[in-house]
Amino acid sequence: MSGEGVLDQILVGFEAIADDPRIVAMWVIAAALLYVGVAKRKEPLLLVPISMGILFANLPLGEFIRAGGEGEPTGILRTFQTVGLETDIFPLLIFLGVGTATDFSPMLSNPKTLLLGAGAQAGVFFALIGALILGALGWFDFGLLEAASIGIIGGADGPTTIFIATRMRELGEALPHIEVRDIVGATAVAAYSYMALVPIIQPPLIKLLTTENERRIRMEYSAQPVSRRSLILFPIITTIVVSVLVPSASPLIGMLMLGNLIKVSGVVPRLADVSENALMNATIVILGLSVGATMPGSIFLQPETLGIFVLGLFAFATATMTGVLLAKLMNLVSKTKVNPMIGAAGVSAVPMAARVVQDMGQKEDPDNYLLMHAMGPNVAGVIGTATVAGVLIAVVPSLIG
Amino acid sequence: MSGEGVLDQILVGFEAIADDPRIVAMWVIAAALLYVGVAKRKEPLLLVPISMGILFANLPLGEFIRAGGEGEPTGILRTFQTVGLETDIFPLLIFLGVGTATDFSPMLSNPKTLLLGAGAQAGVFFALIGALILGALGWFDFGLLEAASIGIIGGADGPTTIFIATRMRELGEALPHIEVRDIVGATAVAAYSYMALVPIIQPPLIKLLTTENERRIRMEYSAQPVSRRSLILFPIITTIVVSVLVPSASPLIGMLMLGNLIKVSGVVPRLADVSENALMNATIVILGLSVGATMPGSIFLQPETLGIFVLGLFAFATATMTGVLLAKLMNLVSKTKVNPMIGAAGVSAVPMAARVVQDMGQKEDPDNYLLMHAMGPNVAGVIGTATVAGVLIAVVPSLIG
Amino acid sequence: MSGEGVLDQILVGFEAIADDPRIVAMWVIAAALLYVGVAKRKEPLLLVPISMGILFANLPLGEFIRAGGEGEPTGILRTFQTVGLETDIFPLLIFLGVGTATDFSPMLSNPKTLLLGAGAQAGVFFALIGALILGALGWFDFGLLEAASIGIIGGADGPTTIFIATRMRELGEALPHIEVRDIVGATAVAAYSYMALVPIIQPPLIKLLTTENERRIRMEYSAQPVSRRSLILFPIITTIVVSVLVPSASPLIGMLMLGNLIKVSGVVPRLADVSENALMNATIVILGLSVGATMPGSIFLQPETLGIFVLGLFAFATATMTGVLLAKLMNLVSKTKVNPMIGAAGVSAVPMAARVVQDMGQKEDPDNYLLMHAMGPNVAGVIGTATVAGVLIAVVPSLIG
Amino acid sequence: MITTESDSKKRTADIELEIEPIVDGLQVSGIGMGMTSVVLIILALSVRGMAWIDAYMRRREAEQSAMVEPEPVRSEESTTEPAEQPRTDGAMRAAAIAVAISLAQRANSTAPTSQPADHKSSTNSSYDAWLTEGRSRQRASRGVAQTSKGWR
Amino acid sequence: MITTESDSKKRTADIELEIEPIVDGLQVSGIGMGMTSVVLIILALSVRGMAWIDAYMRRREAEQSAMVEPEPVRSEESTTEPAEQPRTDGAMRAAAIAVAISLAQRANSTAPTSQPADHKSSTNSSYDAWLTEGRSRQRASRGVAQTSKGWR
Amino acid sequence: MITTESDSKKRTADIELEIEPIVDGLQVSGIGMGMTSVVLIILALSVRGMAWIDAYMRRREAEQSAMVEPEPVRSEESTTEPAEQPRTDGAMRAAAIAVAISLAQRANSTAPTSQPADHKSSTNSSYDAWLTEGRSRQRASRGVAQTSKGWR
Ligand code: NA
Ligand code: NA
Ligand code: NA
Repeated sequence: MSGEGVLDQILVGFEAIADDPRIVAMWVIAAALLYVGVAKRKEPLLLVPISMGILFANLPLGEFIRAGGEGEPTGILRTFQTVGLETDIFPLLIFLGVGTATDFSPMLSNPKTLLLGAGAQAGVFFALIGALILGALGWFDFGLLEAASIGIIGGADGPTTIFIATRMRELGEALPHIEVRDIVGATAVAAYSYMALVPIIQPPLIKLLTTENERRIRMEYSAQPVSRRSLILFPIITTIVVSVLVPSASPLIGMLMLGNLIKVSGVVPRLADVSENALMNATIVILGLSVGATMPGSIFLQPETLGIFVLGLFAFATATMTGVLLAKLMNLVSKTKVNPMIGAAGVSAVPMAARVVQDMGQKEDPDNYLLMHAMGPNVAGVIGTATVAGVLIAVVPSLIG
Repeated sequence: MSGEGVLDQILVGFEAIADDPRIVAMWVIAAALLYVGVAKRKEPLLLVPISMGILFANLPLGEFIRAGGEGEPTGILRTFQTVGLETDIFPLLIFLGVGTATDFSPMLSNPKTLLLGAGAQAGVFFALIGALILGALGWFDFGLLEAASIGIIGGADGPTTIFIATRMRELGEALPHIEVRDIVGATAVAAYSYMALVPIIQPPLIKLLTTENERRIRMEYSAQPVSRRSLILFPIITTIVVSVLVPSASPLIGMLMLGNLIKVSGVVPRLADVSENALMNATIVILGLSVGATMPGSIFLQPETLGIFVLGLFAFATATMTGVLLAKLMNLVSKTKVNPMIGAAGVSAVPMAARVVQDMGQKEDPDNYLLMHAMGPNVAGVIGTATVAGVLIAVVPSLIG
Repeated sequence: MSGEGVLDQILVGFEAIADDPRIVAMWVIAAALLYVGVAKRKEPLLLVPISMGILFANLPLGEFIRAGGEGEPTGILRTFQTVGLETDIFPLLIFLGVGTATDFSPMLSNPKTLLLGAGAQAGVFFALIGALILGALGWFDFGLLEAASIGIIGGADGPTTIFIATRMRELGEALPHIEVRDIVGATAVAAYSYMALVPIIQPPLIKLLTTENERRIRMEYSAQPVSRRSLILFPIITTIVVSVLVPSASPLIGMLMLGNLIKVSGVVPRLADVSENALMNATIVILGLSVGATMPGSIFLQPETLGIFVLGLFAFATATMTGVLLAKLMNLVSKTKVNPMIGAAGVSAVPMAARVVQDMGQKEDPDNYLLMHAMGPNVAGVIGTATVAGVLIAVVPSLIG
Repeated sequence: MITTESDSKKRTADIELEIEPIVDGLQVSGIGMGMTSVVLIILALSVRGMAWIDAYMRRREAEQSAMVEPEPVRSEESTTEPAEQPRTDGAMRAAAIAVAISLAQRANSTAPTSQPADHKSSTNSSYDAWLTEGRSRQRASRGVAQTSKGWR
Repeated sequence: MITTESDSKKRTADIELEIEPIVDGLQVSGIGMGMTSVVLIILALSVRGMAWIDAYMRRREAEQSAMVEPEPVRSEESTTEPAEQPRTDGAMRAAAIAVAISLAQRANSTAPTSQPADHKSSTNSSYDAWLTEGRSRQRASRGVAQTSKGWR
Repeated sequence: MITTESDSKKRTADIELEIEPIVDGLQVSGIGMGMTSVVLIILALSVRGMAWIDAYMRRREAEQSAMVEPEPVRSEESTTEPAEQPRTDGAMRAAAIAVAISLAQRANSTAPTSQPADHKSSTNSSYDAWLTEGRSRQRASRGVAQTSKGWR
């Protein structure tokens, strides 16, 4: 090695920056997301690993995401992506943990709130069609695959968004006549960002669509207690019902319900503990890094990313509104009135959307406790979004095939 | 996509059921096992994940166990089977945790009880030969590979059963001139079911073979204390002795003894904790699901499954009886008499078989505490069954090769 | 199978010993390391799994490390090596946990101690050149790849040693014109052994190079408090600075700093917990076994292993001395004097090297508390060694290519 | 004019090409909203059904306990898990309030949220029992060993 | 009659074909029971051997402590781990009873079984010490920082 | 003599061949020590820079709090994490002593080192909140269910 070669070696990092200065821009984006997570304490569990994953993917030479070969192993984050993201394993393990942590009893004690989980799913499809229109107008390069990934942001469910976006990208890459953009990172970041912003996005829209009297509606707690039998049967029935109607949704729903069964059965506390803690937390670290690492500057810094963020916000907004409107519609046909605000909790974003409703209710009437009523549509929204994801996985391939 | 195509999409789950209604029968079986685990609280740690694995493997379209390809990832449970079951990794990690949780000191303080671990292993071979006879009679399609997997049920040790059944299946699939049945799921379910039934299976057989006076025999606790040195040396010596005599048993015995060494050494509590808790519990969830997922209806609902359950019960029964008989034989040649019932604890099924002995002893004499004496053959049975497994792995290939 | 065949089967373990009696010698070595870990309680966390890994790799027939095929799965420890060691995943996960457990604040409150982390790195290169000289003399078969792996022992950092030794071996195996020895196990064992011996190796050398007056120097604690902002910015800045200057060091430094950020940010205690406990402990067990299993007798019992141990000790000794000398040099040019002993803490071996300094300081002056000053070079040494590792990975291939 | 015709056709084709994915999207949306609604309706009906069964079981139990001596009522499903006992209206409301208050307080506090002792509770299962057994044995023998120091 | 001969041969072959795996099975069984017995006998002998060594060490220690001033006896193997001290007959029996009772009670109870505080105990090792160090430092400095509020 | 020349050349080549890797090694060492020094110097400067910023912020805060009513000072960076508050010289020293003592004592003891309660503290995040929520709900409703036994 000549002296020149040695000097090259020293400057190689600077050369990499000069070759692709977008990586420095990505450091700024990573820092901004980290700031939201650490200083603002919004969604830190995912934003800390995701932002560090972005940083790692944009370091000179990209050691974390290199392809490997010639005595060099594959970059650790690329390996994690291959074994955990592209196989669906990480999102499904998160769903297992989420199922363990989810309490369906408010929903079971008032089945009507289950129906409200459907309304907010319309946001997914408004954004999906919006993406297709922007694509048709030629503003952005969005086809049906990208539109599906963007729409699911409106489901306000991180693992499901990652699940669908990865699946759509894989699908496009497997089809020779289709070109697909890699928007896994952008959609995931959009989903988590807007989840963090739920307390800002939702209230004005809810106010717009409800009268003060509607917001003051009190809801009585059902005298109907939930038996242990029902708590245990619910995850099993849900797994079967969803899987028969929408087989493609079965992995997401199945893992969610398995986690819940492990918890409510009460006979395997060891398994509940590991599913909810060690296994889920380890997965969160590695999943977050892997998702962040899907965003090298060359992929993320595209005009389409802007479109994804605009449409993601549109998805959250329309989901909130259709949720409220479904609740109002229900009040038209039903004797027992629900507070229409709880429809907005159907966007999932558990439990923040439910808390927004609780806070708005108490602002009008300090003695109005809506939280547990809002938890009904809130967790129903998780089931609803997983069902929607199953439909996308089933129908989209047959449309683009 | 035509409207018809869309309708197809909606009905696809129902069509799958119509095509193969056995999957619905498997839901019933899964529900029954879940009932045993949750309502009867028998072996819930394994029965909850196994039964959900059965359900998952029998949902329409089989998303959990599909082969993957064309933009669709491999089903998560099939991936788990490939990386954890077929590689032996999951059963071996369970053995690590079991070793951490096993206390050999009752056995070390009375080495004679170690010998009693041999008697019950005869049940393995009675069932093995029984399976071969049924195969020779043409009643069931059992060859030597299946017979080995069925026999090991009599070892009353879940991970070892899964280990052997997987190994025998792999072996058969690797040999072109051999056809092998996939009975991993059936043998595992049989093993765990009969372990749950030990308090029902064993007492009448023990009573049949012992007199009241024999059951009243009291055993004195040895004045021989067990030093920390012995506790630490035992797992090392056992690893070496078993591995030299039966090299094929070394993975099972080695991991079991590693776990035990980690615990008794007392210097690495962090490692003992993770081996016994987070790592083992996570493995239990995933192993249970993977084993359950070996049972699609088309594989499980065969006449041979009935044969497996009959022979499994025969294995447990003969193991119990040979265990007792060995203890009685020992009493003939030895001055210090043992209570012959503790021979029945040699079937492993730790610690239930030992508790059965304790309960039966106290029924005859409320002041007779046999538990810790019975723990000797009980944990010796684990070593014995692992040795037997090693012999099967070593000898069976040379016989069928 | 004839009766003869059966007898063969029984004697197969003894035959394996007769064929390669070195495996018995390895049992003795494993027992010795286990004794150090368990009875002497030195580095038990790694020495217990490593010594058992050595035992497992040297059992007859080598079931734990067999290549697999023909219905036999790959040995579990070989699988662990393939998926965790050769991919760098295990050492990097350990670094994540180490980062979570490392407290940089003593170093941040006195930036001068950061510089002292450089001095001890000279030990790496003294040993590297020493290995090359011994190779050139024909005493041992050491080329540049082996020399790099041996040198890094002087970094006194287990995971980094494993990382580099694995990388150098992979590199040599990928180049057809290069022959490389497998010294992963020997370097790892040397590193951990000498870390355990730090309290014996360092004091005489420190005494040799310092006067009593120097050893009595008291250091005042800086009035400069460390803000939370600085604690959080430091890992991010370090990741970027190191990665731009030495891109190949980015995986090690990045994971270390990610772990630290997860801890100091304070917003994701769940992730800090799992990184520092369940995930790290599980990795330690499996990494230790995998490293131990790189040492079948045929590989370890080579004259070169002796050379590795001699050079490893040389590396520790020169690192200690250059560390002290750098501190003395710094005292020549700076007004505020540091106690030169803290330079010796730059060899990492956290926190033992720092404790050695503390103890030696108190021997001269019982009221002299040097520990937290010594922690500065101590953790800076970790960063320094990771940087050195990056340089080795970057420069060595271009020199041997 | 042949050229114009062809052009117009092409333009139509172009527009169709652009409209087609939107039509696809509408189709996906229709199926998606439809299936989601069907799923949630069926689930709601199932839940309602389970509630009926629960109510029926309670009524039958109440009748039975009214016939026999007035013992403390033990519903089938709550024998083992007192925490899962039926909640009355007031209880439910009180719980909601408690949660709301705890949520309101959480903004500033970082109270520990886990109940590890709860998680580790043992069951009847063989592995769990095995573990428990080993531990209680160790504890028992340890306790004894320690107290035995005096008279050894 | 050639046919009959051939037939009979065939039948014999058929029967052999059916019997052969059973013979294999008997062979496996023989080796299996034999090897298992050998393994367990050797292990039992090893355990007996270790017990002899233990007894010898205890006797030698007792002699030594009888010769020197009567200090509190500390056997080699129990210096660090008081829980592992030799158990006497009575202790062993008491432990057995304790376990039996705890088992009897377990049917209805779900007592916590883990001793987390125990698991996390630190050792002398570098990593562990590293961890401990960081934590105790943080705790120490935290404690100081909090008390320092007053005089800052 | 041609042969001698060639021989000597060969010998030189041999020696070069043996020396070459050592030259490589020196080159690696030079780059290694150089880059490590550069890295650590830049990091030290960065840390010094951050300290300056910290000092500046503190000064500005002190000025501001001197201008307004004398309220309890709350520096920006320590609002949420009291444990991370600036440590004074004395505090730092006291901490060091505490650690030294704890280290000295550790040789013989095996004190628990983790603060699990600390680890599980919740944050504002949605998942964490989700978890917390579920648990506090369960606890709340459980508590209520249990107390409700009386008047049910
Ligand atoms: Na949703
Ligand atoms: Na057994
Ligand atoms: Na170092």
